Amino acid sequence: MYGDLGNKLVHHAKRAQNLAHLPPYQTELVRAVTREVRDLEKDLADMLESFEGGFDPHADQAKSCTMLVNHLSIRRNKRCLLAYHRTRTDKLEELVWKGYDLVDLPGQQVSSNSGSNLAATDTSSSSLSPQEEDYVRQYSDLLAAYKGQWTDIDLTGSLEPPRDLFIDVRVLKDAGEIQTEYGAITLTKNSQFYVRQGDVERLIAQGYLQKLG
Amino acid sequence: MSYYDLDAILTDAEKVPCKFELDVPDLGYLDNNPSQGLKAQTPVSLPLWLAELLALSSRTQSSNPEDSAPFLTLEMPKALSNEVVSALKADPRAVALRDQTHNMYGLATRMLDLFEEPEMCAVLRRTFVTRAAETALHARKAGATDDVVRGEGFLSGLEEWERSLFRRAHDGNKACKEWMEGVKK
Amino acid sequence: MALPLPQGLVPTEVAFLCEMEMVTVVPRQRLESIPLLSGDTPVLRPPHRAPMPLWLALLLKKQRRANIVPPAWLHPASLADIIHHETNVDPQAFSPPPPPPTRADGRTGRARPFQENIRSSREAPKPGDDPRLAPPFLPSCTADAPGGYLPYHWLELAEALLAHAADDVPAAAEVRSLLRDLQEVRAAKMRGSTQSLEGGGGVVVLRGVGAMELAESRAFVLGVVDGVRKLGASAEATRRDEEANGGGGRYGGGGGRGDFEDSDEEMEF
Amino acid sequence: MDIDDILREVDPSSSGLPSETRDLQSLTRVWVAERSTPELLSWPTDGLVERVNGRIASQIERVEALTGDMDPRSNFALIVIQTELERYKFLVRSYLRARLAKVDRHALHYLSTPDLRARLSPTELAYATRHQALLHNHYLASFLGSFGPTLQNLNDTSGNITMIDTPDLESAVFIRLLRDARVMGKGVDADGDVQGRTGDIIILRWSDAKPLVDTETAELV
Repeated sequence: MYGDLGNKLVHHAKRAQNLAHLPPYQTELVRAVTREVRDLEKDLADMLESFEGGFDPHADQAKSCTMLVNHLSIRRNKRCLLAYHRTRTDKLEELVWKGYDLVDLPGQQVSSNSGSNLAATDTSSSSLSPQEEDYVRQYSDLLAAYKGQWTDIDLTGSLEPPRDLFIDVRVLKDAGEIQTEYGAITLTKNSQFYVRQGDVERLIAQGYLQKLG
Repeated sequence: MSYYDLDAILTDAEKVPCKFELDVPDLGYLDNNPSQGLKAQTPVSLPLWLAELLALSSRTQSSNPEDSAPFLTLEMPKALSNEVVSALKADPRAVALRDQTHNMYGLATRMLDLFEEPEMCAVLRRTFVTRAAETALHARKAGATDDVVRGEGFLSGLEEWERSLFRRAHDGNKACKEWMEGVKK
Repeated sequence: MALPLPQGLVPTEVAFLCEMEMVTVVPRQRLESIPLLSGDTPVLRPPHRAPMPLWLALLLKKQRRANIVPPAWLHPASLADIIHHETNVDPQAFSPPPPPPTRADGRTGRARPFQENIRSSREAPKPGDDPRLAPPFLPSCTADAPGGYLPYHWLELAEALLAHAADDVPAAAEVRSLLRDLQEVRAAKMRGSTQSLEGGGGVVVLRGVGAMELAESRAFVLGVVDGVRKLGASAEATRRDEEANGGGGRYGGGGGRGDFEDSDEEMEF
Repeated sequence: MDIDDILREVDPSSSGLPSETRDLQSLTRVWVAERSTPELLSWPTDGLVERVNGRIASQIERVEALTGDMDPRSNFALIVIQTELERYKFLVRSYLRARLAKVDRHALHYLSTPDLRARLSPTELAYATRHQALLHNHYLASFLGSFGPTLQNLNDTSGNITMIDTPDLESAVFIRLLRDARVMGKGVDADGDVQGRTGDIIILRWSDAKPLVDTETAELV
């Protein structure tokens, strides 16, 4: 019946909520639910038209019941579609906060668990819809603008309370040269450094460096 | 209730037994019978998002709520039947709520909003609190593993609110243990 | 999501707060004052004691620049007393928290009466006043904090000292085992509090509970309270109606609800 | 009234604590509160966050002036300063992000009335407005645009559920009493009414806790 496809979308969203990565966008399902809404809208319009403006809901109760059912089905589908997309934008925003950009995103499934190379997964197709890719771009810009108001505190830095300012780290994969206030350090695989934690948090989060206990 | 909340949306999809109060020729599909039309008093099972407002909307023109007639009338879903409530009253821990429905308490709050059932309300609250305490014990036993809600027996019978409680208890224990171990570093 | 954390502080954040607690150090080296955001640190001259926030004291300790003087409540005899209280004197409640201090700031300097003593309890503070102090800004972990009472951050402070300054804690091994006993007896009380939530809360007082104990159970306990409230919403509304007009339920016929007419009207075409 | 109160009235800066210490206490309190309440609290109107941020900026300058290319192990004062700096940065960061998370979750609600908008800082307001526009555009581009015009809104409040999600003000919180006070709170079977003592930790609904917090009778924990 009406709403069943919308329900499927919500189950997809619910599953996605508990996953570390973002599963592929349900293009077909979204299209089908959208079509259902348009059909229902058209049915409603047709029904209203057939009364030629003289519809009295209390005189024709069966018709008004059918129209109410149509109307509720439309609302239901709209809610399911919005919740599905919202769940995904929430996850996308979370990734933007973590410092991923669009180039990284197709690979985020792999990197979230194994810490393997972000760029090595370019064979997998994007799990984002084109609209979602646009959204990521725009949200990244928005976040950058907000962040720019608070440059001194590094808004996207760690949400773990700071413990030791300077830490020992091991380099898990080559990350090139980074600038610290004590000068430049070249991070080559398997080397170890005593560095300011704030300088390398992003690299730890992205799996380039490992904090040593 | 939250518009974007997935659990609320899924609870809204819970089916409730109901009967239409009038013949509706165009709605036969709700009874899997599109060609026949829907006859008044045919028992059908509809999701809350549809049934609730049909039960609350008036089809007649009347300013007096007493004689306003709804499109359909609702009944208690099976998950909240007398048998289930009695079983919960006897031993809240012995019932696998999840087998009734994944959204047992969510459904219950919706139905309690529609039906005056003080007895059921009291039983469910006791059930919830008793099972919550039990859930917390299991969460402690599960320890600092990430293997959340995969136990058999009691844990497999947890419905969604209870699963959330289990996760909260488990995450609290785990975060505390991790902090304890981290202090030494 | 800008903040992937649950509502309410998590254990690591509670430990962070605890690091703001003042402790007493005995310097082993001279150290000039350091201009910090929270004010200048005191000049350190051995063997003169000085107050320090825990995070700084631990930094000094790790560099062997100072020793930390543990608070009296952390001594084995004090802990044993508290355990006795928790198990025998009042097996239901947590042992009482330390009495409110008589100084608001706990730093050396001008003596100033604690606001409690000069105001009636109902009077709201005037703008421009110092904030009313509470942990971690009360001197409940310094050398002169009283024995026999567990302060709000007792567990975090004890663990931090045992981990990084065990040689400053007298009878550290005994202290460690007493702390485990204490944790256990209090955890049972925390768990027991769940059953009391069935009536749907109102006001539940957990006098004497510690910060880490809260952090561990907060999300769960609040989840139970909120669940009971939602399940009891209809009962609560009925009770309020009855109290308001002395009888008569809120429901007319079957399936009535407050916004009946509204939703009806809005759903028409 | 004693001599300290009189002094304080003539000269507010003579109050017992140095303003740096007081700001740390205030910042800590607003952080814990923001992390603990279901709804967004007001942006401090006394310039607290801006003031702390300014001090952080000058402390960073101080660090830069002190730092050459010396080994961090050799300069203890620098380590202390930077350690503290990180603590402050964390506090402000976590505070701002706790706020932003709430703004994101209920953006339309906080943008809906002047009173609610007034809780946001100017930059938060700009962020929330733009974020909401981005989301709406995203929905329009993904599916909403092909619906009829009356269905394209995100703020429909008719029917049995409003599209404008609001924080649950009845959800429970933990507070600590900052002085002796009578505490009343709504309950299911009965309402609570307790004579509380300074330091008591209490569970109650946020709607009942808020007046106590607003008058500094209690704080969130």
